[in-house]
Amino acid sequence: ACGGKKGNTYETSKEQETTETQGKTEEKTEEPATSGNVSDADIPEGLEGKKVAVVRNLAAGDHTQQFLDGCVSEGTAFGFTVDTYVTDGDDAKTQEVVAQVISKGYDGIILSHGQLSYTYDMLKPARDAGMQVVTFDSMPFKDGDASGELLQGVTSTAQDDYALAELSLGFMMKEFEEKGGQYPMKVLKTFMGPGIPPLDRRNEIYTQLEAEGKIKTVEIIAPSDTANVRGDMTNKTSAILPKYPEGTVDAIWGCYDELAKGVLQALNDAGRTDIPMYTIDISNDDIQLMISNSDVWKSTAAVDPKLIGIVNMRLLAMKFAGEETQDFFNLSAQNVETTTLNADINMTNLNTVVDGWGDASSSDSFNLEWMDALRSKNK
Amino acid sequence: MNEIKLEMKNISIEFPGVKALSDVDFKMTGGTIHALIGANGAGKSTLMKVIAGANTTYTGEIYVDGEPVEIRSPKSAKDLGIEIVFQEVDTALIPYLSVAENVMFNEMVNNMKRKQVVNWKDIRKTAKETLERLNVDLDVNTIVSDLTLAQKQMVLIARCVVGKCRLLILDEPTAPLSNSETEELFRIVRELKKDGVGIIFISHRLNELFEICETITVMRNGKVVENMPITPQLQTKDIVELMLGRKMEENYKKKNVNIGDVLLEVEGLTEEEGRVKNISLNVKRGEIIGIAGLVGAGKTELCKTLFSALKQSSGTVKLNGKAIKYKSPNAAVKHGFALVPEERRREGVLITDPVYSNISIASMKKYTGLFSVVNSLKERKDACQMIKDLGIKTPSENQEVALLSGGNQQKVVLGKWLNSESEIYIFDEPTKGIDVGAKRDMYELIERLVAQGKGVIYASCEFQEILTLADRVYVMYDGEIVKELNVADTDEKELLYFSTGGN
Amino acid sequence: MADKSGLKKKNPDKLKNFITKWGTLCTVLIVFVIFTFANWSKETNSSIFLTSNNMITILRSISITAIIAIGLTFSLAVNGMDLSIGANANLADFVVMTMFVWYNMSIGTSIILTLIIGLAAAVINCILIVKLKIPDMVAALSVMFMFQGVAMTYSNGGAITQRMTRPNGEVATGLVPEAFRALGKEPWLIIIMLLVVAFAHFFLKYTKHGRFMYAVGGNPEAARLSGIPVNKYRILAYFLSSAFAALGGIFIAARVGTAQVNAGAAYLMPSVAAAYIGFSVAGAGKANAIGTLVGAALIGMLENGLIMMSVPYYAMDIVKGGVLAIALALTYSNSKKY
Amino acid sequence: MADKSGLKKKNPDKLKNFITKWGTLCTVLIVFVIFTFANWSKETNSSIFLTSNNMITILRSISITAIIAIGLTFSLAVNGMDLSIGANANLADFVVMTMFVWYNMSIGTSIILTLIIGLAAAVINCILIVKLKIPDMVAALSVMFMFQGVAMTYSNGGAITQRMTRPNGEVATGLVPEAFRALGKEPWLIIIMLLVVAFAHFFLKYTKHGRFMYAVGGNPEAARLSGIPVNKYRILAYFLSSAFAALGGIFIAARVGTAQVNAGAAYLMPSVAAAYIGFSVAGAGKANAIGTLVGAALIGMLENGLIMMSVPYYAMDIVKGGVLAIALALTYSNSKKY
Ligand SMILES: Nc1ncnc2c1ncn2[C@@H]1O[C@H](COP(=O)(O)OP(=O)(O)OP(=O)(O)O)[C@@H](O)[C@H]1O
Ligand SMILES: Nc1ncnc2c1ncn2[C@@H]1O[C@H](COP(=O)(O)OP(=O)(O)OP(=O)(O)O)[C@@H](O)[C@H]1O
Ligand SMILES: [Mg+2]
Ligand SMILES: [Mg+2]
Repeated sequence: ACGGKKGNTYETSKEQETTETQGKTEEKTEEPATSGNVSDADIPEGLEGKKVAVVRNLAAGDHTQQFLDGCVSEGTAFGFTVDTYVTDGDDAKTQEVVAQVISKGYDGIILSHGQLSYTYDMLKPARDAGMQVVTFDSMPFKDGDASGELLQGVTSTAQDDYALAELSLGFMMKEFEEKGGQYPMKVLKTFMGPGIPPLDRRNEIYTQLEAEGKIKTVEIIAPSDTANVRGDMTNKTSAILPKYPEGTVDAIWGCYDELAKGVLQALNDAGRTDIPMYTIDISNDDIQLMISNSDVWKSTAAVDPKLIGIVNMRLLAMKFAGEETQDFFNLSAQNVETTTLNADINMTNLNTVVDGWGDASSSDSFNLEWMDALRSKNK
Repeated sequence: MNEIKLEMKNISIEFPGVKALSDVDFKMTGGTIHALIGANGAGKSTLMKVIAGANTTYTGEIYVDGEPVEIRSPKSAKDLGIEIVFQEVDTALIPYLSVAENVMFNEMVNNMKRKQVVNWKDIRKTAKETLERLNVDLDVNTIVSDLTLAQKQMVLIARCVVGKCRLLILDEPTAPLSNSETEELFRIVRELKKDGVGIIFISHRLNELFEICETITVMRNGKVVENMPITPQLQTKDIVELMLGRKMEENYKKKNVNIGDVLLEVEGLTEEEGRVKNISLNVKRGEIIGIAGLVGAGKTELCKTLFSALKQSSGTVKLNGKAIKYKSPNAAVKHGFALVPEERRREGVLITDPVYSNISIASMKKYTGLFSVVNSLKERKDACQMIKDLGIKTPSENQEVALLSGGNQQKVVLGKWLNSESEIYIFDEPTKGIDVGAKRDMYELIERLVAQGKGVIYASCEFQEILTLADRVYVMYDGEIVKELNVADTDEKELLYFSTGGN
Repeated sequence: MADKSGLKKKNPDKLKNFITKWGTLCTVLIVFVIFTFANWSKETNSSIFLTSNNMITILRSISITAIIAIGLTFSLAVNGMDLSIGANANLADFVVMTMFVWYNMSIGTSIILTLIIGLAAAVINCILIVKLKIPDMVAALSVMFMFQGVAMTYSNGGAITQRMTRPNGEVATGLVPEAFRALGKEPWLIIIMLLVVAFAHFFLKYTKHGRFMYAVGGNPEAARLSGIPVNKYRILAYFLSSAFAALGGIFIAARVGTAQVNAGAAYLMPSVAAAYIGFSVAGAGKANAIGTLVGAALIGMLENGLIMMSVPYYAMDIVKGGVLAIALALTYSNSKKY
Repeated sequence: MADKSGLKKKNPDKLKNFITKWGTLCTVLIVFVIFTFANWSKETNSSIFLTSNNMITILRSISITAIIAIGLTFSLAVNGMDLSIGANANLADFVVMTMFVWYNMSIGTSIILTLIIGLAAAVINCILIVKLKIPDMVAALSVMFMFQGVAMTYSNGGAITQRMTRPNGEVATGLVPEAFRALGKEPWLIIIMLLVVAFAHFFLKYTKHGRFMYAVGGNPEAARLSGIPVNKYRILAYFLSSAFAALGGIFIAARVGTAQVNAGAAYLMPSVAAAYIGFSVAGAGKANAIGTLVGAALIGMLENGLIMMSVPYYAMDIVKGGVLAIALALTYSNSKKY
């Protein structure tokens, strides 16, 4: 990913491990891929009738819904029973629901967006009870100390947020340079936090570029109404735009798509097309908007959110099967440029225009041979 | 319009714990004024609610003009030309709407037919005309919640005479009115009668009945005990006997009480907005002070200012010779003041609470111990005693006050303060709506208070009452005390003279 | 009568009364002037706040809140409180989007069908409140839960967007018509909001139905005894409330072009604030349409102007709350009600 | 008295009365039994719902809501409505976390300081409601905005976590003490909730202060003229409301271990629901502590049981809303109030 972060122990340690482990997997998964056709007999023992609980702690949104879809579709394809629980960002509720899921006796748990402060304590009873656990964007470090002990046997997945930020900001600067722009770029920044780890990671890249003098932030727009991020962003941007007549802003950076869409609405309302926008994360809605606003929304860097769900479920299946899994896994990111899109594109066929997009069949995403067999068996 | 012929047979109503009406027969015709009397809780209002369609659970038959009818909704009563002024004004007014709209309310509800849009100009005009007809001077744009009780009552009466009705029921309309307004009301009533409207008139002021009524029905304990024409031979004491079921001494004789030192001395008291000005008075221990005046003279305001329920802006108040300052009713109560307010429903009772807690609420100190815990046993015992003393008609001390009859609610308010250990009792029209028997009981209780050396301030627009009970009287006019008189040396005429501004 | 003079007392503090009556509107004006000058641009020597464009921006930003708040105004007029409006708007948002995206329906049909479905909330509200006599607040709360659930279940928990993959794996083919999206922009959105306010104002102030609603709200017992079909008017109020909430939801869809999970819920609190601030406008003392509009405008203007002044987003709520408090204090602190 | 006989009449519809009084509790019981059997596990031949572990989970899950709702109960008792509790809890959550994380304070100091700051909400509420006479609803709404803003400003718009980078670039060194985190777990959390309920019940039911609060809520004018210091009791109610909201916020922090933006706001609606459902318990007809607990328990149990039954999350709200409606209908539909 990227270097030169300022001594944040949590991030550095995590990142080191990630790169390490990622290498390991690639080696490992290569093997079965070469061994030809697999019959039912190769399906590992103990995968039948597994019950999986997916607990998502994030206020509703397109992105996390696709994650959930991925979990459910892959899980049912494997013949698992998948129950989904949503706790809407209420961290106390997350803990209760997980406690309940544990006492209900699931075989596996997939958790998304638990806070560092309680994830270890919350998941420990699950591990103690022999349940398998995979997490997305939640780290089970003991005492919430990112340099501390990790809950054994849990795989933590994440989007590669540094890569996401680098891709989107990189493309932003590339287009700026091509237009013959002079640094520093004047950027309208959207942000939310600090305190939301993935966004904080993205922000690190941004602040680094700021420090390098490449970027000058003219204004930060952030939502204060967490229940209505999009509408709130629209109103706020609408109020700010009059201050920046054409030519005073070089770009808008959307640190995630929900924020950017609010901004886009405001640009549309004001009839402004002079500021290009570069964002992170993607959804069907985004694709539609990118196409219809191709003069504004230039690109978005993303990981296929459904793939995240699929990968989480696959990792869980591997744990059921007793196969070795890594502690960390970062899903790799791509930059989707608006120019490559057309009206018929949606999340399902995005791979036809973006190379390597959401490739659920690749070995990078842990698609082991026996999984194919398992899926066809459960059809 | 043809005159109404109303006949009710075997009307019965039962509430949990109370048989409010049992087999009541009632009859009247248009063009007459019919009195309906009875002790508190006798069932008068309940019977009237049946005619007005406000009570839908009655059993029995009703005939109008000889035809059997079912009056199961206010609408069907209105369709028959029956209008009612309810006893509790607050149950019939919409507080945040204007006088004009409240006056024209029934008209709007029942006579707009297919018209959808309200013509505000007409509404205001008609309301104004109606009020003028009643000789009430009121800005029709005033919000009703800003009115005094008397004004509210007049608004309700105006509401009933806006349209044409065949039977008008007036449930204690004169309780909050003073003589001059009562006169005005009677004038209207007589006019209506001339037009062939039938009027049922309920009042606890028996002399009023003699003044305008032709026939009378007496109720007792949910039954009709007598139905007769009012003849010159009929005497008040006969009616009282029928009402109460027992004889009552005709003239109340005030007992002699030793009058002691000056208890309360007020000098130049003025209310913040000048509603009462420059009030000077004194009350001695064992003395009953009357405050006389017409409606609007400022009696209520004086009482409230003394109680600090209205802000005092200047003047001094001395209690037992010591000047005191108190800025809220709470502080006043601590100094030993008690106020029985005029508007019982709005100011007096906690309407949805049981009788016992209403009686104890002002004297909580008596019932609390460690950690302010309430001694509920003692509280109920005292309440039961008070219920007995005042003859409050209620199935139990746990009954919700809202379910008591008007007069019994008033007794609860009295009970609340009699139960407290105050020094100075301020009564603002305390006998309003309570029957002659209960009035007598109350007089006795008040005398018991003064016998204990307390001071009593008694505001009333019924001069007779003041003359019966008080030792001294202050006459008010336009927010000021214009005259101090000794009751022994004065009479009703003199009181009236001073209270209309005479000098 | 002797006391005639007393009735026509001149008021010594006219100013006080004026403030009580017009305090809220004064605050709106003052805030307006402050923003105009605080956002003065030296370059153009004009205010960037006071431009026709920015005024339109403000109007647009308050439109949906105002429409939904008008619905609430009706339920407040009968002294009710319809907390289900947010969930109702949300459901309408979802329904109207699926009409286009899943079922390829025309604009007219979609809107009408959505409004009808929105009225289902009213039916449930009415059954609970009027028939089963559950207090408004809680009844609407349970309806709120139900409708949140219905919207989520209907959409399978996700958002509704063009070309979305439906639960059965198909890609939805329907598109949101441009004409429908236009409804979510000026001038339509603003015109419709103004029409809605005008309708509500006329209805509440000048028709007998409006007056009866106030009567029901002010004293239901008195209204009943005067022959007003109290329950009928409460039902009407909840129907209007639901209808406007659904209309608001439709405009959320038109404005955003997709249906996001819980998008409608966000409008509940601002609507409540707008309608309640409205109580104080012109000394009405009760829910009223113009007041609600002023309330929505005050909030909208504050948000717009504060952002323009670069007040940090996290500090904005403080100022917003503070100005609201001042506006309300002006109105109420002089009123006689204890 | 002549009508004494009436006192001892047998009631023809005892059942109806019974249901009116105990409808809510009956629903709680029925729901309990249903969940017990619906979640029967054949393997162990016992219910996975009815285990001591799960009972603790339910109690724990309702604890914070119940504590905050008890605060609301006090404001409802004086016929007020403190909508600022969510924002207040939120602020307390932030403050107590920063005490640990930024300032390394001890548990005792932190909690006491936080409670004191929480009472600031009460002071503002009281000034607005009691002094400036702004109606409760809107006053609390503006306080809500203010406190949201204050919390956000205080934290610079972000969350408070251990080892966070502070705005000045330093990494916060303070840790959240284990003992504090323990407060957010059983048995402490549950014990404290029960203590809070017991205190509120005792206070409202058995002390004169509680009696006075209800009197103020029932008829403030009559209460005032009975010598009750009405404003003092309204102030007291808002102070208690704020204190319990702040306490709730402290427990959010103890439970979660970080302070997330707007974490407290999520507790507003459930608390309102719990307190309002509580009105109906045992036919009280007014806000009461036991009722509030029952309300919170009903909601908590529903959420728990439905999860146990694997009802999809998006359909859960429907069932929740439906059951609430039924519980309330049982209580109210037979009541005589029109
Ligand atoms: N809704 C009710 N529920 C229970 N009891 C009631 C109800 N309404 C009236 N009562 C009782 O019925 C009896 C008759 O009441 P009513 O109001 O008719 O008396 P009244 O003759 O008008 O007395 P007053 O002179 O005091 O107005 C009283 O004992 C009263 O407590
Ligand atoms: N809320 C108010 N606002 C303005 N003036 C008022 C208000 N209440 C009363 N007044 C005025 O104060 C004066 C006295 O009022 P009120 O009728 O209560 O006197 P009262 O002597 O107590 O009469 P009552 O016989 O009704 O007890 C009247 O002139 C009245 O108009
Ligand atoms: Mg009566
Ligand atoms: Mg008076």
